[in-house]
Amino acid sequence: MLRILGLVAAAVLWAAQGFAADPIKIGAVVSVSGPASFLGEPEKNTLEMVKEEINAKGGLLGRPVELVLYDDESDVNKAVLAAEKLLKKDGVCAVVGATTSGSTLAIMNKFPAAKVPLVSMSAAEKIVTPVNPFVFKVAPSDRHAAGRILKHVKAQGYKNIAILSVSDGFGQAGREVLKELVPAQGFTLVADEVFGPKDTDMTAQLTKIADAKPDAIICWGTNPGPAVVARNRAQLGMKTPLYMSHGVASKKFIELAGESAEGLMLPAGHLIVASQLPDSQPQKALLMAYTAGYQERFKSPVSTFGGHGWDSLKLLAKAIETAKSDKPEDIRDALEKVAAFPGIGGVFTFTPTDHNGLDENAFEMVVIQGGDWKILQ
Amino acid sequence: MLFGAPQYLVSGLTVGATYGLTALGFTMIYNTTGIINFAQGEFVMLGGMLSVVLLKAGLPLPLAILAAVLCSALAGCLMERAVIRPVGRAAPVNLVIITIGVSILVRGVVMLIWGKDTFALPAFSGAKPLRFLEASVQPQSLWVLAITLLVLGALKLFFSRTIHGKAMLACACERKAAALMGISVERMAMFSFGMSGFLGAVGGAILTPITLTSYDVGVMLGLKGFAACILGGLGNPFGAAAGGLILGVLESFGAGFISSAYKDAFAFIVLLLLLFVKPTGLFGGPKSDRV
Amino acid sequence: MAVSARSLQLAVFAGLLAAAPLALPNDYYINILILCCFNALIVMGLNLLMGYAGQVSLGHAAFFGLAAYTTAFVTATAGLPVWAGVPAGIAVSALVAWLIAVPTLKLQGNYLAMATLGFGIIVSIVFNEAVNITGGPSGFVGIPRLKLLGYAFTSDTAYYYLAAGVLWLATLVSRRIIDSRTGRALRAIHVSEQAAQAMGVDIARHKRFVFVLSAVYAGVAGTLYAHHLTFVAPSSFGFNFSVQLITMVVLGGMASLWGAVAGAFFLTSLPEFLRVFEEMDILIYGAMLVACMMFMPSGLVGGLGKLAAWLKRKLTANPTPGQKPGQKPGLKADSRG
Amino acid sequence: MAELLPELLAVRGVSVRFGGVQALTEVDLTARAGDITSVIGPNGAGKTTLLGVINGAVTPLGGSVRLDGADLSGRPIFERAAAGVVRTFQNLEIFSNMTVLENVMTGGHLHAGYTLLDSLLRTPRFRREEKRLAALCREKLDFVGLAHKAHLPAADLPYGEQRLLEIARAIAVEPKLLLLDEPAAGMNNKETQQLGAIIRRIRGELSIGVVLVEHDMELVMDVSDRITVLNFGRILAEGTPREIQDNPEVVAAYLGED
Repeated sequence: MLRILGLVAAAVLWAAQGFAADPIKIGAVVSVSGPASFLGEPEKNTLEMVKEEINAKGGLLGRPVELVLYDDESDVNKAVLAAEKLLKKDGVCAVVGATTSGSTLAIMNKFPAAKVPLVSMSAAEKIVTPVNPFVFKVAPSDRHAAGRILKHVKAQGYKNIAILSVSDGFGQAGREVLKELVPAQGFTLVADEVFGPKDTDMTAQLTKIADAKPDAIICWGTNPGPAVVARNRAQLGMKTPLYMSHGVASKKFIELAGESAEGLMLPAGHLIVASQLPDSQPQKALLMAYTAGYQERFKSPVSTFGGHGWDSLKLLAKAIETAKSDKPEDIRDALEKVAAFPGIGGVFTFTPTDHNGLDENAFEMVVIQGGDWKILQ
Repeated sequence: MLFGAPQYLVSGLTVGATYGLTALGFTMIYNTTGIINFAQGEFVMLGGMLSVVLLKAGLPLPLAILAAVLCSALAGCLMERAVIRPVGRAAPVNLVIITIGVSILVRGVVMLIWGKDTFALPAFSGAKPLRFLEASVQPQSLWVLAITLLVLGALKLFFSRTIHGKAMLACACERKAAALMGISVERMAMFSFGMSGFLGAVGGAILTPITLTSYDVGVMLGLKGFAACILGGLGNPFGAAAGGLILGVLESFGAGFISSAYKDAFAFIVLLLLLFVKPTGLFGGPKSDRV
Repeated sequence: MAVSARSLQLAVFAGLLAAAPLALPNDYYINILILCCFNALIVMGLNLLMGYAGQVSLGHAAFFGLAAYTTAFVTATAGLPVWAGVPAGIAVSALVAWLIAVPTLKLQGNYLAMATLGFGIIVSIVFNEAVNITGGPSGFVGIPRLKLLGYAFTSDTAYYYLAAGVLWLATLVSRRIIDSRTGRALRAIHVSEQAAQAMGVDIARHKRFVFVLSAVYAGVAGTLYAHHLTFVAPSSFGFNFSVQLITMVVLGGMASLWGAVAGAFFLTSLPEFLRVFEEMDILIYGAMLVACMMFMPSGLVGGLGKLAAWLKRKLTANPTPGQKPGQKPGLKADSRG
Repeated sequence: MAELLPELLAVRGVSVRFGGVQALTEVDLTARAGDITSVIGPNGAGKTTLLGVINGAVTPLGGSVRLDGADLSGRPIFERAAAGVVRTFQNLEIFSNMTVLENVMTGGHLHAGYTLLDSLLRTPRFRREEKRLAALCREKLDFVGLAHKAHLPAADLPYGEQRLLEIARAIAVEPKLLLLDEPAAGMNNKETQQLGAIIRRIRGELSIGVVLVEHDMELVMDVSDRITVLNFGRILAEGTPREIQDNPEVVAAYLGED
């Protein structure tokens, strides 16, 4: 017994010595607290889980990974300070973040100057169009989600569309894309309403929408607003089909909306319907493993957002391994060459002109039935 | 043109009842102590969050709500004893900062213990909406309006019939004189904090089935509650409740007829214009406040 | 004698500002110093309004934001040079303040608080919703960095010295206003509007003046902020920030220039020190607010002054028998806020 | 009374209502330059309201207020101060956030002959004017006997001295007419006597007309040239102290009250 303990101790010591040499420092700016914490918390959890997983397997290039994570408290100023700190004080070789589009937009211009790659976990298209050579993002674009919804809408033969979006960065981005795509694809936009992130009653907006007699409503927001929208729609007895955005693709939404969630449709990443995927799907094994690992460790359901954390850190790890270097510029070059990399959010293929690497196939249209997701064919 | 007006009215009254109940809590404390309690919204949050937590812990709904409300009332008393009483007659602005600090603290504790998620509470009597004129009404809305009216009526009785109520009114009028007459101003202050904890929590508990709750709902409610108080005229409980309902209806009509993006702005513009014309609110006396 | 003491204070302040970057372990902290300067600038204006003239404003973040968005629009959208954007930003902020001052400042106490609060909220809603101009909730990108008289403030250190210089100048201006008939009139208004008027002070004009002046301070900070961050978003100019500003004024010490500076620097850098507590930081922040107000009702500067006086008494004389050991000096302090 | 001095203040037919209460009804009041004119009456008779009407704090329903023949009706308080009407307050309104000297210098607000720009640039004019003003204000403090306390915080003065400070501050405005609202309230006998002397010197040395509202009958009878008696918002009597003391209606009103 003692001997085994001794062996373990020696092994740990050896590992520690080996690791103590020279860690690879990766920074992260995450909204662990504040209004965006529902995104940031699973991201942070996942980042730490992935880091430990990598280190348990011997690290990268034989060196341990050190994650320097700062909370931006969902505040743009704090995000800028955190990015400054990572670049100037901690001297990291790459940065994951930020959680929100606003924070990412605020910090991303610092990265070309510092020649350090940034992998964002937020959705806005402005992050990667036009392409900023040092900025990548793993969250799928709103355009892809919206495209997926409109494809379904078109298949049903609907003509008149109403949109209802939350007045924050997420809702604004979706609203802009929808206002562009809806007319462009031959639909008529009959109503364009907005609600506040903290609003608790949307019957006024829905009543106004009902007056415009749309064939379908698209609601773009993150919890809890859309849950209130779903409840209010049921309360008003509206039968108009309601599409949600990928922003509510979590069990929490079904819990909050209760019975009124039944029949709602939304584009969702593969994660939440992993068990329903065919085994041939390239992501399936990965998704199942991540779900099991996360739920066991954090005792809470997985979310797409946590998946962004997985994707960004794993992509960086992959780039470091292929580059065989932790020089920031080498990592950047290697990132741009990543192809057909199965992640949580989709299968990534970066190119010099595409720093998001995903398309509409990152999403499945799902419907809520019996309190669970069902893939729509 | 007026399509939806009944619905807007119903929605506005429901949301307005939220603001009104928060505003009542403000009034309660303001009247006895002259303090604007910026932690008032946190009492509402506590009412909702504690009900959710206790329900999950296995208590039946009515019991969970009762316990949550009592806990919040206790929290109010505790707040008065711990941070308000020791500073005595400090400048009003200092007291405001203290209450802001308390609200940050309470929010932080709730966040650390129960997380940042949003939670729902089942409706008291089903969710099947009722039709009324052209509007659809959730049964819970009726609960909210009925309980708000009940609370208002009870307050009126309390102030006019009970010795405690009369003593509180005396403190409101003239603290020194009240003290001379043997009323313990300190006890009354603690009592008023307890009462407003109670009122806020009642609001939080009955509204959560409609509005959902999370650790940070108190900020917005506190803000709107304060606005409702001012709209009605600070210090007048009836004004506070009416101010809340008016504010809710303004927002709802603003969203319906003007622009949902600017509905809050619309409500605040009306409030500002009103203040410019009537600087002490709708039902406020000519006497300006003590600050 | 008072005059020379004040000049000395200003000189020491200049020295401290100049030396501050040298004491920093690395470049990152200079950004915090810059933010401290911006906040101190706004807080100093707000302190003139609140601490000296006694008029509360719960919407000062709006003036900060108006200036920031204006210069952003003028430079990034309209493509005009920065030297046009900065004055335009300050002017818009001042103009809006001038327009709302008259009806608003007739209100008293909590009603005034509500009116300014409402104003702040309306402005922040406009920032959020006027997407075509402001970029909406996700922010305004691509604001150029500051370039004045051919000198581009590219390094953070250069920007810090600019911000610190402006702060010092604002302190000087404030000092000179306070120590003049205008300053006396403002302080008189704080205590008794009746008596001030009876002395021939046109209180409406003075209130408007100080309100506009505080908006100018916030405006200067706003334009500098926009060109430093090169990005602005509505969330930086909301109700929360207004409340933080008030907290800085009160925590630093009402009616004290150094209080404004101390409050702003302390509260702006505090979260940096609280990071070690991780998730608990918010609790400690809240608890510190409460504790400061309970034990230092006249703010940091007043509290430190009392502490110094108390220490001096302790050191110069033996403890008097009446003095209870361990009695906190601040506890007895009353605030004349 | 040998000859009548020129009329300084002429209040004619002033009425005031507060809500449902008629505070003043058709009140006339005349104060002559170089006179001390007192207004007395039981509590609630409307004395302070009358002062308010004169200095502009209270808007009357009707009637007029003239100073040196110029109509002041409808003009705001600060303009009346500039025109020469200044008052003190029954409930002390000392600027507690300033030193004693600064309080008086605030009284000299209108006489500081420099602009905001001067103060920002600290021009020679600013320095000269501030120096002159400070010297002037010290004189005023000296006048009421507070010169030695110039640099103390005003809030630290004892009650009686705060009353004197209010007077010093008011005369620093260099008014034509000074309205004193119960200046002796809370003073002991000795202080009241000193106050009486100061009030006389205000008339004598500074040539400022005084309207005095006061409950201390000894002081009133001692210093006043003319007295007006108010009761329930109406004028009950007007005359010299002797005439008033002998007026049976006045005696009845006072006896009735106490």
